[in-house]
Amino acid sequence: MSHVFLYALVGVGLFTLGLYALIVHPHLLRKILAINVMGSGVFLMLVALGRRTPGTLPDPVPHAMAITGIVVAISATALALALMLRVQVETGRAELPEEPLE
Amino acid sequence: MQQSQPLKKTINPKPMTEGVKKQLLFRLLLVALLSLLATGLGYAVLSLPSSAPGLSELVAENLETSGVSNPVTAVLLNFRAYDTLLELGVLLLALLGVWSFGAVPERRESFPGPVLDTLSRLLVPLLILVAGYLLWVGAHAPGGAFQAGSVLGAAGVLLLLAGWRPGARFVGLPLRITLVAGLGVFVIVSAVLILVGGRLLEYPPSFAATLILLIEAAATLSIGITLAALFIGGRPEAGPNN
Amino acid sequence: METVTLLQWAFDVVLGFSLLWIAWLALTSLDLFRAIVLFIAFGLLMALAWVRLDAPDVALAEAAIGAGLTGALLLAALARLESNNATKPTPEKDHQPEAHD
Amino acid sequence: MPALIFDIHWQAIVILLPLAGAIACFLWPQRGVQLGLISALGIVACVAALGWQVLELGAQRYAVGGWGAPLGIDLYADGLSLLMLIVTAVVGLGISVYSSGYFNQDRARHFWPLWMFLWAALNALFLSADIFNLYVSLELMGLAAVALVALTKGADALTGAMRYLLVSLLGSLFFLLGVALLYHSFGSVDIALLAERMEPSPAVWAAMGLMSAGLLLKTALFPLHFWLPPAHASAPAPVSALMSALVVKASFYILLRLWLEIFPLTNAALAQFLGLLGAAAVLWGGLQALRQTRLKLLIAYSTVAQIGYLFLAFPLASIIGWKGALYILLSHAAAKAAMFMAAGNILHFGGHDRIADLDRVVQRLPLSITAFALAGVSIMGLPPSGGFIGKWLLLEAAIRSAQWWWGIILILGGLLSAAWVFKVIGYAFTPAEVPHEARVVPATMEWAALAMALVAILLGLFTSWPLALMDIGLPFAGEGDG
Repeated sequence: MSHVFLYALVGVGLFTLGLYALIVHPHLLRKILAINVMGSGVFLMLVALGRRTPGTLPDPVPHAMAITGIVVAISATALALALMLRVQVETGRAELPEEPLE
Repeated sequence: MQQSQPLKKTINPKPMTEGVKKQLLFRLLLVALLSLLATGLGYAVLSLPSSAPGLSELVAENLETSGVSNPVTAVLLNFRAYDTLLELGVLLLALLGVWSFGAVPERRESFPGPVLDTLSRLLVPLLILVAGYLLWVGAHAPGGAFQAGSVLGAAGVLLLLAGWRPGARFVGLPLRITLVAGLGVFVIVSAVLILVGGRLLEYPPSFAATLILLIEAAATLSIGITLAALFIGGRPEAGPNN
Repeated sequence: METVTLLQWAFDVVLGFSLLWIAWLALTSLDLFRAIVLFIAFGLLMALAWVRLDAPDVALAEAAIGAGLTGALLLAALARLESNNATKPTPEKDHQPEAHD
Repeated sequence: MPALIFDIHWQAIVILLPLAGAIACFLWPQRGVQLGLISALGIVACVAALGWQVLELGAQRYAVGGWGAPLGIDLYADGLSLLMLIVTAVVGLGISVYSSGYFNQDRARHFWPLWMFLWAALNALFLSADIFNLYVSLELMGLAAVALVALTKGADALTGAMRYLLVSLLGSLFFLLGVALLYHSFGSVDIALLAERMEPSPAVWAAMGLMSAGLLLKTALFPLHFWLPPAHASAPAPVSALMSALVVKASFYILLRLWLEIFPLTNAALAQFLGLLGAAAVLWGGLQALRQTRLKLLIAYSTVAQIGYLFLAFPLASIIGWKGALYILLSHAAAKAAMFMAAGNILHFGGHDRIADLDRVVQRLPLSITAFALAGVSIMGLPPSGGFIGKWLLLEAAIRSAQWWWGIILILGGLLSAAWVFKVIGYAFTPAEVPHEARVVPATMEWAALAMALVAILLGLFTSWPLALMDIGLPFAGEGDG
């Protein structure tokens, strides 16, 4: 049953990769991609750890949560892309003016 | 936080200027911090017990009274239906946001080739069938409103790619009604249930299956149309109101 | 209890690494179009992972929403970004894919 | 009659009503203002009814769908959530009235449904007893807030909104990852159940760290505040008011539930650290506010400072300290709404908000300047005002716990606020060199600002009622000394 932890760790990896790209890349489209990768990492962890059930059936609650999360993610992505295009029309660049260092 | 220092903005192509060095240092620091984060998270994950039932048993026990036999659908539309209600709100909200940015960006010049045209003629009816099937099958097998809705949305995207645009008559109130149908039916069902003396989203067991199907059907339609509308990327223009 | 065979293990390991690898490629690719295509591929691989974790409902949602529609939205947005760039003469910097440092 | 009222499911109605309002405003945009105002009045009435219910019957738990936690989602209304609902209702009503005069037809059609969605999200958030549900509410709130900020056209507003969106999504993802870890540790996402089953472990620490980081980012605690001033300052005035008065408080509210109920913060070093960040926010925000040349940016930086005060309660760790922080939260909500509204009036009137160019607005917009000054009294913490009571309670907590140095921060913060308030008022009396075009400001906008400022002052005169509310099922019951 330990492939569960393998996928959970991959989830952690995706989360961190996404976070790195989010901070480092100035282009907004890349930032949006990065947020999506981070989200996938979170969902992967959520669902993978739900497979630690003793029987043959997984825990359905994290599955429902992941589906909710996926729908939220596409909503946020759609809004972010539209906003990015507005920013580009207004400023000529699809980037934020100065990078806030975190 | 470094708002007061504008030198970050100057990205010089020259190699190894002061800015580049600074950036390199920043990245190294970032990588170190993130590796620390990943290690910590990994450790936390691995420290969890290797076997845990979660809520699977509780879901299984209550599945019979939920009105559906697919546990995921039961969670989404009964046990945690309130999450789903708010989530339909999130989807609609995204569209409201996109529409508030302005009207549809000007039409793209590229005309659909014959391939896309034929493809959409073949695929769209098929996708609608698949959506209907997924909606229906969701009660007892993998599928459900979100999957069905997104397949419907894909059909819409294909139609849009092939150059189809909604007629002016459809763009006003009728379009808005289909967009809010999912959330609206959810809210109405909730209100009616409260009025007849139940709790928020407490379906009487004998009606559960019907109510879930009703909500899912409306949600599928709304999700599909909303996703296609998000693809257009702006408010369709046909007279300001109605 | 399900017995995890060596083959399954190999599959999981390969899939796990490909997920990380493709995500990395998508996030560092110099060309935005390539990045998006890689991201769509990433979504499809995620769907595989969901299947492997016995989450067919999530797999369906991921394939349709995560890979399919998100991909379509991204491509449409990229097309508009580029047509905006083409119609309005803006600083050249924008046109090329930004140098990855 | 009361019995009948107590039987009604006000908790559910308080969430459904704004959602229904949002749908109605979306379907009939040309009637947006009327529908919005009717919904606002309805929500206020329902919140009042819920308040009565809770006062009579005590804290209420409500199992959505009849399942009950851990299978289903519970709503929970105690004194703290009620307080947040009430402040949202009061400020929300003021903002609705103000907005009815503020937006033109074209922007009103977008504003009203978004605002109703935001209100629904806030009510849902304050009532939720389930951390996954809190995540969904947070996203609902975040997307609505971003779209509202972007209602102003122009580069500043759009980049501000874009950065805010990214920050908001990032914060939510951190929060969600924490939720996942907690769920997989204890098999539930219900706050009460989690608190019951809580046992420290690496996963729990990771979860609390992630969730706190996400929420601190959303609350804009120094040094994570970089996104706040541009977003809050460039939004339309009623939206700025909403953001500063209510939206940043929502994530702080979740933080309270986390650290007081789920995983009581007993680690003194951590509490001191949060207090230090709060103190830094008070000083930094105050100094930055003083440096600004534009009125709305100034007010936005003052929000950064005011958020800092809320975190001073962590190291004090006593009921009286928490009450002080909450009191500051309440009065800041009203006062800051009043300030942004007044700034909106000035902007509407003169077409700009450059402080040095205020050009005797005091004679032309006496109500707005009065509102600004009264709100300033509360922000500075002078009696009689809500801000004074809040600081007084915090000071008392500091002295009782023998940590007098936090008191110095309170005084310094007050002095900094006084400096910028007097600076603005001073310019309001000075004539500018070049006279400006001037537009008429609708009376509703002036009176709404004044009403909000009066609320902030009245909070200083009628203290027993809000303080008593905080005692209902309060999460601080077991905390520290009395």
